Amino acid sequence: MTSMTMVQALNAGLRRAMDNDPKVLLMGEDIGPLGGVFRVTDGLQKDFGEDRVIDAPLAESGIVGTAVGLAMRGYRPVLEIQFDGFVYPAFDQIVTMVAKHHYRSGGITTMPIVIRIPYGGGIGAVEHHSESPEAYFAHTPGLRVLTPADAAEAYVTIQQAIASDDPVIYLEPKRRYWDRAEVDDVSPISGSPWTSRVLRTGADVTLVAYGPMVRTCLEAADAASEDGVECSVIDLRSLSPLDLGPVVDDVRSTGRCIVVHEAPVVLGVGAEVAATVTEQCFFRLEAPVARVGGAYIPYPPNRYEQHYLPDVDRVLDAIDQVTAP
Amino acid sequence: MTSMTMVQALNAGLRRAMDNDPKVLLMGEDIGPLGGVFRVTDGLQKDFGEDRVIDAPLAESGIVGTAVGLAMRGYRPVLEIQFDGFVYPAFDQIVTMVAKHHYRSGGITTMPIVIRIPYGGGIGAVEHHSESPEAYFAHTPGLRVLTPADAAEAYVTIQQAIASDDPVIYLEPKRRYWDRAEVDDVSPISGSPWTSRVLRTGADVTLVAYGPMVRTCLEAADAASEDGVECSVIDLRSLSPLDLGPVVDDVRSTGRCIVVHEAPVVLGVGAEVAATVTEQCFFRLEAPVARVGGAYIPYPPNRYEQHYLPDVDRVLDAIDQVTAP
Amino acid sequence: MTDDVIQLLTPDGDLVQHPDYPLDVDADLLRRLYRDIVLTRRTDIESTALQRTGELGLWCPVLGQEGAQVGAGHAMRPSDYGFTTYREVGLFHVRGVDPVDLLHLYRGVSHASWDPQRVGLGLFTIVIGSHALHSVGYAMGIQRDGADEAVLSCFGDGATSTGDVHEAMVFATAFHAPVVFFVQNNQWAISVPVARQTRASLARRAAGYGMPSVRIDGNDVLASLAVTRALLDRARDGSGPAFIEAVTYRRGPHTTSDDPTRYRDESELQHWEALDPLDRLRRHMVKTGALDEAFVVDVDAEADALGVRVREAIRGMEDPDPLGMFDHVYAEPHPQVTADRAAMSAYLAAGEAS
Amino acid sequence: MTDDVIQLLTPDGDLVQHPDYPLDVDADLLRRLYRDIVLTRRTDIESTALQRTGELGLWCPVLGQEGAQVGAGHAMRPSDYGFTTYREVGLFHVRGVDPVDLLHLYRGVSHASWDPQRVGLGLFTIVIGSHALHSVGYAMGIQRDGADEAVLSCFGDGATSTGDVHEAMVFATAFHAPVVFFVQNNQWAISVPVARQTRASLARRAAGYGMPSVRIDGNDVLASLAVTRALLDRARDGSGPAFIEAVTYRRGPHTTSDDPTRYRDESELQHWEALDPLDRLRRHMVKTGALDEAFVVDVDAEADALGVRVREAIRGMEDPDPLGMFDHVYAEPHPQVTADRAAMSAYLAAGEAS
Ligand SMILES: Cc1ncc(C[n+]2csc(CCOP(=O)(O)OP(=O)(O)O)c2C)c(N)n1
Ligand SMILES: Cc1ncc(C[n+]2csc(CCOP(=O)(O)OP(=O)(O)O)c2C)c(N)n1
Ligand SMILES: [Mg+2]
Ligand SMILES: [Mg+2]
Repeated sequence: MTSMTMVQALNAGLRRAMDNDPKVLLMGEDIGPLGGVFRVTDGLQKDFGEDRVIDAPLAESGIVGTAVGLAMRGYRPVLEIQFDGFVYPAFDQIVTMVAKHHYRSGGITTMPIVIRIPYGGGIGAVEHHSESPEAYFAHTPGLRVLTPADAAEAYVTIQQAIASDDPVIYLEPKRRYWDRAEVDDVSPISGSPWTSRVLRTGADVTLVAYGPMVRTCLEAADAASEDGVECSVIDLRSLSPLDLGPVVDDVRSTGRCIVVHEAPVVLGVGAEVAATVTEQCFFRLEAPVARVGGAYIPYPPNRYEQHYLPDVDRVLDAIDQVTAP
Repeated sequence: MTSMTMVQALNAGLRRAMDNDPKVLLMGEDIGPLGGVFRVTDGLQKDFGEDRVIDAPLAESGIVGTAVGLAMRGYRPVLEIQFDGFVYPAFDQIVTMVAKHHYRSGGITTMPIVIRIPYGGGIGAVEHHSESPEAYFAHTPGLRVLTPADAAEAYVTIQQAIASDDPVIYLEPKRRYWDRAEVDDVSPISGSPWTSRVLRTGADVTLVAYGPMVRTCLEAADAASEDGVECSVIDLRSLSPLDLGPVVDDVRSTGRCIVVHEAPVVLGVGAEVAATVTEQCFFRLEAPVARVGGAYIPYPPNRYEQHYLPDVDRVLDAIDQVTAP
Repeated sequence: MTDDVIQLLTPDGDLVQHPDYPLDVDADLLRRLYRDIVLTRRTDIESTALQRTGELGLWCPVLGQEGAQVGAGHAMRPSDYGFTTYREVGLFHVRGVDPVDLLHLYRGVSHASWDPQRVGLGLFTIVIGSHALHSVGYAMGIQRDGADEAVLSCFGDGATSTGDVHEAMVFATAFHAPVVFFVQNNQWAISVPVARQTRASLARRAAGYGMPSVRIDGNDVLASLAVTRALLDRARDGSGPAFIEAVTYRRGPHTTSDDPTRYRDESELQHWEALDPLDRLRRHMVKTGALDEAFVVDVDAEADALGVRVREAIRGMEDPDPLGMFDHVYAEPHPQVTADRAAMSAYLAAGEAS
Repeated sequence: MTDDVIQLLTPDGDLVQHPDYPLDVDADLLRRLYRDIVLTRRTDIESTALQRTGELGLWCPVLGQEGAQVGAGHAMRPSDYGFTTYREVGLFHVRGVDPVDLLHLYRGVSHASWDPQRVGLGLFTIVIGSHALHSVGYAMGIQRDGADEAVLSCFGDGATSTGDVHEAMVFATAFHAPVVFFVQNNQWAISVPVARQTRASLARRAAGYGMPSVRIDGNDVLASLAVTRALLDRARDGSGPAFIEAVTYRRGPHTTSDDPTRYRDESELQHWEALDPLDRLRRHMVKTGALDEAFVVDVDAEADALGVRVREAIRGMEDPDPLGMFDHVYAEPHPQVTADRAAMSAYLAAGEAS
């Protein structure tokens, strides 16, 4: 066990993946000598060389498009998009090529590409540096979508994403980059990342979150507990596939469910969770599934973000509502 | 009243908008002498000239990005994306510029841009020519999303979209392009396009659809009626804003709701409809809101599409399920 | 640079060697080129006919561009790799793609047209320009493998306007990747003339990236062969990417759905028909005695047989099992796909039952 | 073309007129340029200081590039329009942007920095390259209005790799739009050297689109003024787009969050410091007697006053009303925004109540 920040855990996970498989290479803007703007690739170019840690020209479509060609040649590219708001120039390559090429080829050509994207708000950044684009990707068949909630998760799931023969959009909750956790960096990697994790069980309400909001929900559960309301907290972890089995099981006992994310509520992942949980728990629900998330506005200037972003109080408010008699 | 196909209605609507406002101009690939691959702009370049009906270079980001500049200069660009699958190279300009610029500018600069996209399947086309990308746009604050269900709707709403000071993604159900309807092309344009339309009321089940699936649902309602099940049919028409008031009112009386679209069910517009309708009709629902739509796969080769696409039988099957005792 | 095109074979069929691109030309080579052009043309004609009779949903005619394509195909080594658009029928043929496989896509039974590993050609994507980046990435892989291979990346004049083609040139030059860009400037992007895509010759784009470029007569199979081979050799030798503009003309409609009379003056056709790649090759072979009667009869018979085989294979083709559409969405099991497949299977079963 | 740069003012401060770009230089002009560079530099220094003390979230230093920017700003007519990145502080200043307005964005209270109509500058977008297309579209609007105006489109060396900048050049040349592309090649895109973006000089890109280009000494305010003015005049006259590469250097960090010591050898700095645009202008003014003591004192006093004003305005700045974030998402009412605003308003009220 080693205490690491999420940044350090990702760095260690990438290093281990590169040690284990010479076909793994990294490409992105400023990931070489600079080590990435968040230092996730710090030191990797020095150790693995410029052919495996590639500083790309300033062109996201180029980064993803050349990765498709590298994958066709048998490589396993791990790409860094510098910030969430800069993935859109690559959106065409992602949805029309990365997501569809294995299907198009009738299973002949795999696309083992990982696209790392620091996402979400809360760090006081300028425009385009705080967005949550996960719903676009989870609505796109052919892609897998993973998002770690803490450093220990990041260390393991980045390696599992790289090991997958399917393309993975790997969303890193940048506001949690500096949170520390105990990371097991010795044991062999095991388990499946495509399942949700029950982090806490409580009899009254089921809280569902992923990425940055997992910590928020755990804190809210603690606070609620002091007021005598016991919450389960489930980390979805994988947004495609969505593993709602554990959520459904839990809601069948609590009868109340709240899903929390930063992205706009309208057509956000919470809409799918609410629709599916309702389908499967219809006669057990005591209240409609509540959704806590972003308003239907672009990410606002950062002096507004404390109000825009869901926080413990907003989750507690939702708990009050679903538990109101 | 004139009998027109949807293609003719769109052509007439564009012509009228250009007659009424010299700032309206059209840009797209092959919209000049060819009149567009579907002939929607047939004859318009001949009558309005090359400065107002612009054949663009082969670059979608360029088409949308230059439209942003034209809008800043006071023009009202109406863009044609040749097929749904080719909008993605312009996705960055659409979500980061078109959708956000009015907000970014604090209300100083409007973006009265209409992006016309023939969408959906059912015409036996090759890959990338049959997709339904509406959820990506409806999940993006700053955009409005309209989709006409028939020729009469198309004639009116294309003009209302052009008149809007907000950007509008205008999705044209290509499989309905050749359907005829009586079009009132003399009366002044009135009413709001941002509302859903109740096309038929029935006591038993509420069918919710938009674009190409409206006709399918009307046909299903006729068939169900013969079996003694009476369905309401509501055309959402606008996907942003979503006007679910009429749906909620109707479901409060039917207690049963089915939402139908071609796009994948997972995180499709149906997820939002199901989540919101459930929130607002929780104690009135006799069964969970049912969703009929695309499987979680890329649009398949066209010899599969009759099975991939929702049709009358699939809707009737869903009606059986929600009405099962 | 000048905009003059390099030509080895004049329209009258005379061979004029070029100092920079010498080519050993013997009767055997000429016959192979002749045969490949004739068979490509037959595939084109049969496919259009099959579309007209409703057996195919669509077809993209290649008439007029076979010289550029067959020449480039012969310039590639078997170990080289190619990326193309839908229109490189001549290249498909030279690389050994069975026309029947190719037509699966236009029949609508598959998105794919061949096994990329076997023929050394990436599956074409219909999204214009995006495969140029795949070409460069593949070439970057060749570099990292230290392999003695190069990539040929084909696209059209319209594609040169896309951001992806630009980014492909940026990456290719930045990384000195072994890729040769091969643009067929057939004068049209559906109804849009090349003048709407650029004011300068497309060949001039290359210098801006620090990459050599050559403009060739795209209706001259020998020029295409000689220049493409030289630049592929150069790329394999580690001298970096290069760019070829093959000046030619799309004599047919853009696709079987297109109506060129709406946007172009058919008198252009006569000019280009006079420059037909097969006629000029035939003239040269006649002059040099490389075209004996028996050979011509053989090739025509082979073309007829090809036509019969393609017609029969396509006409008889059954629709696929509906559940096949759920295959290969992912390489590893995905619960949502599994669930949707099961639901469809049950639905179909219920339908048959009732 | 050659890669030589056009220079009117030598590093020693000697004026050497260029035959193609003659410039009337008098003391008044020199003083205005001097003043604008000094004030730009002060805005830069103050902003960095405000970021260090936590008053701003971020700042993008401009040190070293003020000559190119102030020269270009003076080349524009008030009726012309400009599109820039975050780094064109010198251009913002010349166009009359109040630094306090500019800093609203870095303070995090607004996404906007000024009223585009008033200053004739589009709001910059942080997404690299995308505004190049807005520039061309705006210029296409000027064409359609038949107005005697032109657009200056500024971006960096890194931006030239983006598909959008390419498509902007394609559209600009295809439509012969009155736009001048002004690239500041400051040698770096964050940590990536310009060599990773191109093997040829960026100025060579233009010829591939059929557009003239000029390479200038980007630390020479007079060369920037003379060349930019000539090409904007040409664009206004209907002679089409043009391209300028201003060769300069970003002497500061990419932003206040950046650490250049990780990727570049600070010895580069000395070379570029010796070419400083202000020093060179000062030397020339001293030699020509255009720089009297009183003027220098005036300008410094003005700079000091600017600094005080900016500090006070930013330090005192209140956070905005939370409900303000719902304003202007749409130009016309949108029920979802209205509902979300109402919910937030009720939530905040309840919070205050409890
Ligand atoms: C991104 C994209 N936009 C639009 C289209 C529609 N389209 C198909 S072919 C074509 C023209 C291509 O012209 P060119 O690149 O010259 O190739 P050619 O067809 O002439 O061989 C267009 C616009 C597309 N397939 N992809
Ligand atoms: C599309 C996009 N990708 C990445 C970034 C992150 N980023 C911000 S500035 C920058 C470098 C820009 O370099 P250049 O164009 O040379 O301008 P400079 O900063 O040197 O003035 C990068 C990569 C961005 N803002 N937009
Ligand atoms: Mg063409
Ligand atoms: Mg730079």
